[in-house]
Amino acid sequence: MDLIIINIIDGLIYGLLLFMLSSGLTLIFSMMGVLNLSHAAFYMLGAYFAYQISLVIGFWVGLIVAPVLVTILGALVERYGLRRVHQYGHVPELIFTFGLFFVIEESVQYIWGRNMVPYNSPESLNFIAINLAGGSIPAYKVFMLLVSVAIFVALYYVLARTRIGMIIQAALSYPKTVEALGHNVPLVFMGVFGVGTGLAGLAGVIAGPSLTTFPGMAFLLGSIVFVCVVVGGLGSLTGAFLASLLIGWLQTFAASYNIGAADILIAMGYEYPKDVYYHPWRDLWTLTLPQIGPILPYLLLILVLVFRPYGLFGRRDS
Amino acid sequence: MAAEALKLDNVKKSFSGTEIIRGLNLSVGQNERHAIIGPNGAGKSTAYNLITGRYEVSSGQIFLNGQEITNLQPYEVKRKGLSRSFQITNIFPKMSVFENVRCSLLWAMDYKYSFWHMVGKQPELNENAEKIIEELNLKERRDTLAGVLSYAEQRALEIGITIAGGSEVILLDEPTAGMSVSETEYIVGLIRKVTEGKTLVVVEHDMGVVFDLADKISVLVYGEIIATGTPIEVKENQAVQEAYLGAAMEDH
Amino acid sequence: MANGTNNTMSMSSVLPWIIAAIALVILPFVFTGGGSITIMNQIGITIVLAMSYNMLLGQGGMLSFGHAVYMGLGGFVAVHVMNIVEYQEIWLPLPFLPLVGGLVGLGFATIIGSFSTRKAGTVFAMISLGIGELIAACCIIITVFFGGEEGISGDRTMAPPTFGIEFISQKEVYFLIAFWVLVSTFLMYLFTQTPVGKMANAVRDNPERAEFVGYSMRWVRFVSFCAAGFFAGVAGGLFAINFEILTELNLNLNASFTVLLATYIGGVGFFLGPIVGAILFTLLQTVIGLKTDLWALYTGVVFILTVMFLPAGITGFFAMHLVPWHLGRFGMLLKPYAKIFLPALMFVIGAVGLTELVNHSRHHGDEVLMSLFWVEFNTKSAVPYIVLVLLTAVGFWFSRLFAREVKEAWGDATFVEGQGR
Amino acid sequence: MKIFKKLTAMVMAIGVLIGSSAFADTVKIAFIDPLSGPFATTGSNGLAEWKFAVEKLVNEKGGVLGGKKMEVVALDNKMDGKESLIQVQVAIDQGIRFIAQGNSSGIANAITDMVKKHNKRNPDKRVIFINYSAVDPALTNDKCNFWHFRFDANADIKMDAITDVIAQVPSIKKMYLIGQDYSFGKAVAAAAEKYLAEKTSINIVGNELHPIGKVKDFTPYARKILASGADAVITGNWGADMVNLGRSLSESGFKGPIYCYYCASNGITGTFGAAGKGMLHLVGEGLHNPATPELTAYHKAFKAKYPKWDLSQPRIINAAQMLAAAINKAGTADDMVAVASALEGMEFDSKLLGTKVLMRAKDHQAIQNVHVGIHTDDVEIDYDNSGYGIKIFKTVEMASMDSATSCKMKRP
Repeated sequence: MDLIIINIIDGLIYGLLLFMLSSGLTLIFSMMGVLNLSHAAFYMLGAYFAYQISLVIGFWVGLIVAPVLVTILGALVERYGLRRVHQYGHVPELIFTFGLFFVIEESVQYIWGRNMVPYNSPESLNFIAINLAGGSIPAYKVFMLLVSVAIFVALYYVLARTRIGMIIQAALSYPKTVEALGHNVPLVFMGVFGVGTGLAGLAGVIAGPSLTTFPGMAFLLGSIVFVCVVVGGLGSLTGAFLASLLIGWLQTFAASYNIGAADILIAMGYEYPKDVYYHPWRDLWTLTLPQIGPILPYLLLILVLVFRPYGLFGRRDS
Repeated sequence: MAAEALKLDNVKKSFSGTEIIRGLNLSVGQNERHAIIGPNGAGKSTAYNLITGRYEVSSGQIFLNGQEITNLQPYEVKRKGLSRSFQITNIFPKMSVFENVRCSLLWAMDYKYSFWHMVGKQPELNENAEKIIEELNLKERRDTLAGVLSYAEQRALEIGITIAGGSEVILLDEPTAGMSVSETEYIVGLIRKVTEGKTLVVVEHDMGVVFDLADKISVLVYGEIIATGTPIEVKENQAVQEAYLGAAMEDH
Repeated sequence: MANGTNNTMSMSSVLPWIIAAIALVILPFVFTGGGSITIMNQIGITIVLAMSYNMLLGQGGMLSFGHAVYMGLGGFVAVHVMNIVEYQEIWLPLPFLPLVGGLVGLGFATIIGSFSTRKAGTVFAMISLGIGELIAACCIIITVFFGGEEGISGDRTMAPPTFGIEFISQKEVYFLIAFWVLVSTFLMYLFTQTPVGKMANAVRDNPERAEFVGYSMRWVRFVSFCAAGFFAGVAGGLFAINFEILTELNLNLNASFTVLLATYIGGVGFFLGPIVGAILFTLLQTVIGLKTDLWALYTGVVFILTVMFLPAGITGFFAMHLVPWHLGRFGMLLKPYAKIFLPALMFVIGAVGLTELVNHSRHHGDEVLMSLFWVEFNTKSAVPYIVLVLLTAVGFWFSRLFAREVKEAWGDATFVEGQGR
Repeated sequence: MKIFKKLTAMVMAIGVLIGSSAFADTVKIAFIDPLSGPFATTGSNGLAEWKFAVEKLVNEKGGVLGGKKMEVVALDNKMDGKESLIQVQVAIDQGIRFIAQGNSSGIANAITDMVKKHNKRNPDKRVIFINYSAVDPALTNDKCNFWHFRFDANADIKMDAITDVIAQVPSIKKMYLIGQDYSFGKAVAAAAEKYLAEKTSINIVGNELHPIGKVKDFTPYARKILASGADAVITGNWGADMVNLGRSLSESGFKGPIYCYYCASNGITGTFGAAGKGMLHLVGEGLHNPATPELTAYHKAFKAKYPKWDLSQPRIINAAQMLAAAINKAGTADDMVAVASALEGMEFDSKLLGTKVLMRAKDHQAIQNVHVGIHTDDVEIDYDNSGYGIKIFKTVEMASMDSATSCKMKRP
């Protein structure tokens, strides 16, 4: 029972982290109609910027400055890259962001090297915050949880209560009308792309010390974030939120319980083969849930797209 | 006498609760030239989209030559012999004029999803395509990419794509929109030529064009047909004059 | 591609194929140098794969992130068949093996295409990504078939000899690959000339209108997808013959990304584009890769620049010049081109040199001497930095200056009275 | 057909580039490992170690065959099987007869398979495969062949050593096995099961595999391990999977030792820093601290030349010297049967590493001293320039000297 509670908390922390990435991605998609395939690369940049700043000044400054830097960088990318490609059409835009992913990944390796870097949580958070029977939750994870919740609340407030939020919401459903109403759409695009990537950067800053800062971190998380936004429904923030939590828990619970195919097969009345390593169905007999845990989201992705091409909460056609 | 070429029976369509088409009844006889007129927002394009399967109807039935085509996919409607043009030019911009026309001929000439015919080696197909291009007066532009044609040429190609499939029922959506007087004349002449012996339904704002082309006119206002008749009947219809014609006539 | 209406196979349409065939035969005798046959074999396989990918992206407008899956699956089955042949359970001469791979690719493409081609654009791209991840993961889990991360291997020489050839030497394999490259390229060319190939272009351009001329966009995509799967499988079969081993690395996302990069740099939408792309990319990987460990960075930058400035790829860049050529104004471009060439070269050399130099002093600081563009110098002195910064700056300044002239000249050279809007 | 002209020019250019280095009269070793991409540091580090060993221990001592120099030719395989095979072919085409590779057992499998076929098909151009790091036991068991020589202790031997040490730690009663889901991870798990059952009464409370390089967050695994009440963990994880596992375990409150194969150097030692102190127990040959005086001097010279890299793969020192000795003994660097026969069964006294090395004839597996060491800052020779390194805790002399092998060596 304790394990379940602890797993729920772990999954929540992971899910909210995913949401920080998927919310930015969703914002960008809703406004610009382009799925930013380089999103996770900005997440990685956030972690590396913060690492560099933490070496010179300290963790807390990095927490503030790094996302700002990523935001600026994102806005520049939109202004000088994406806007240019926009005229060629939808698929070239996708391909541009895909290429951007490569360039950022390679540049990070060029600047910071190919090894992992020792970006660690600050001393002041190096204690155990909560002790539940059988496991402890370090203060840093609680801090991650708080930051994610704060971002979620802030995002909700901005979208629901402010003027700019109204414009963004309107643009979600009626992009053309918003433009007709005289809003500077290119500027809004630049801003949204910047803020979206900045959110990813912030996620990188707080995830870096916990999930290790290394050049593969973007690739590792990248496709899962797409799963979140696509399963949730492209353009739907609610969908992205629920899908992020769902996938956070799915992965946590799948890794936590060693349910094996063998248990199921035996329950179905089959007999465990004597020499399983030479059995033709050995892969099935030795299959366990944690083994397939990380690929479950992709299975979910395909199923959702096949049966509900717009995702669970999506409405607009891509 | 065969069944009506096109018949709409109490067709309704709502978008998120708002009824745009409110019980549309229309019947177009064989070889008739039928114009649909009405103010902006009356639902003319929506009606086209319902007939050709672009939108699903909320209720009601649509028949083509007596066969029901309600809620069929656009390609199924096309295969049953109904073809349409678009108000906003809708061609294949990165293909040449010739390819545009030839692609529009493929299904009608029964090539279907063939990957064993070489289109270059089908004399009949290519001759037909050349013939249509000649009719469209686009011979010089034959190998130009459709996307870089002038507006009038694109409109002509739009009509070419529509009639190329050899459909018996042709729906044109504002074929002369945004054209100069001479261009309009050219297009009207073209329409007359290429729809010879076919059933034609045309949505049009230019009353000159309407009275020039149509045998029969239906007036669509707020998702309903308020009058149908010969041009003269419609012109004299009191309700029509009040609702629409008067204002429109002054414009032109 | 020319939209030939000529009804007979004329000399001009057969000639390129004959030249290509002759070139393929001569090549291995021209390049006898170390490793060149190995690299040519690799190029050949990449050409078939990239061309099959272009059937999706270039001709059908479908952006796939999982195309290597069909090559990989075709290759895996081909290796298994190779092993079955070795134990003489079936009789199959080696040259037919790519056909086996092709049929497997076709089979899987039929299954996956049946649901993935319903939508194009983002949805299709995401499904292909998901499938790519899933199959790559299965590769590790289902060891009986895929052999885990070690993959499975076979021995091509155990097949019954074909005309006395046992395919022992690289050269024999080269001719086998060359034959299949020619055949596949020819078939893929013919495919573009069929009704469904033409309609694939139409669906790419304007899927909605394609429906209104009687074609279901889904079916058109599906047929293209299956055909692309078949040729990807052929490439897989060739891979199995050449390398005699298939692993997870052949069908994971990275492998699919590589195809996308190669095809796009070469030029999507042009029949020759993927061929150019496959050759350039393989050379970039193997030759530049020998010279610098930053080859992936350069590839990425070249790719991004291609997407931004040459959306039709390198082939498109050359094809673009057909317009002034036909107008007889090509000469107008020569002078500005000649003018910009030197500064542009300076800029590229300077920028690449700086990148390399910084990389060297940061990551290989232990070796003081380095050589760059055949010049050796001391990295600890300031001279190379100054020279390279100057080169970059001067090159950049003049390139910008002359770029305007190039632009103007281009405008003049391609201007056509009364054309379009 | 502009393309073909272009191709002509390009391929000609490669020919020149590749060909230019092929004429000098040296004995060449093709070093085929990742030098670009995510795994480049491991490869580059190994390359530095090879270059230094060949220079210092062979060339400066008079070379081979009476004065010929040995040369390491670096070829980048980008950690890709296909690319590896291309590079092997390129090396062979250049006339190189010795192939050295180590990163990834999967690639080693592909290369040994290719070398076997190549040697059979081209008896005049045979090559020898020097495997300096890939530890999948199969390479010297079912998949062994005459041309393959392994200088590292394989996964079974290392596990034999680990379990020898564990058997002497009475506080360990429950053991958790976790590894990456691929052949090496499975080999570690199988060996652990076997040896723990043979030598101890330790209860294995968990034995699982997770997908390699796909797990973003190891917290759930750590929770599970803690919940199982395990006293210690054995893992074959490497790279980010190793760091994340160790980190999650320590964050979740795990206090026991983690026995690992690849938990040092390449940024791992630096990233763990103080957090790994006393937790990480590394198994390996040639661990330093305490080091022989010769090794301390060698290490100093190495660091002077390559300040960024570590002596993290000491078997390279043995491999370079033993290969030189075999060439000298055979009196040729062209007849690979003679060289391989000379290497087979060779006994070598490694002064630097303070161990004897026996290249076992029956399976071409090097037998040597294997150590278990602890991550600590109390070291002379550190890793990642972090002040932390591995200090030897226990040494198993000539580990698994008499172990069985399923290898049926076919000699030409």
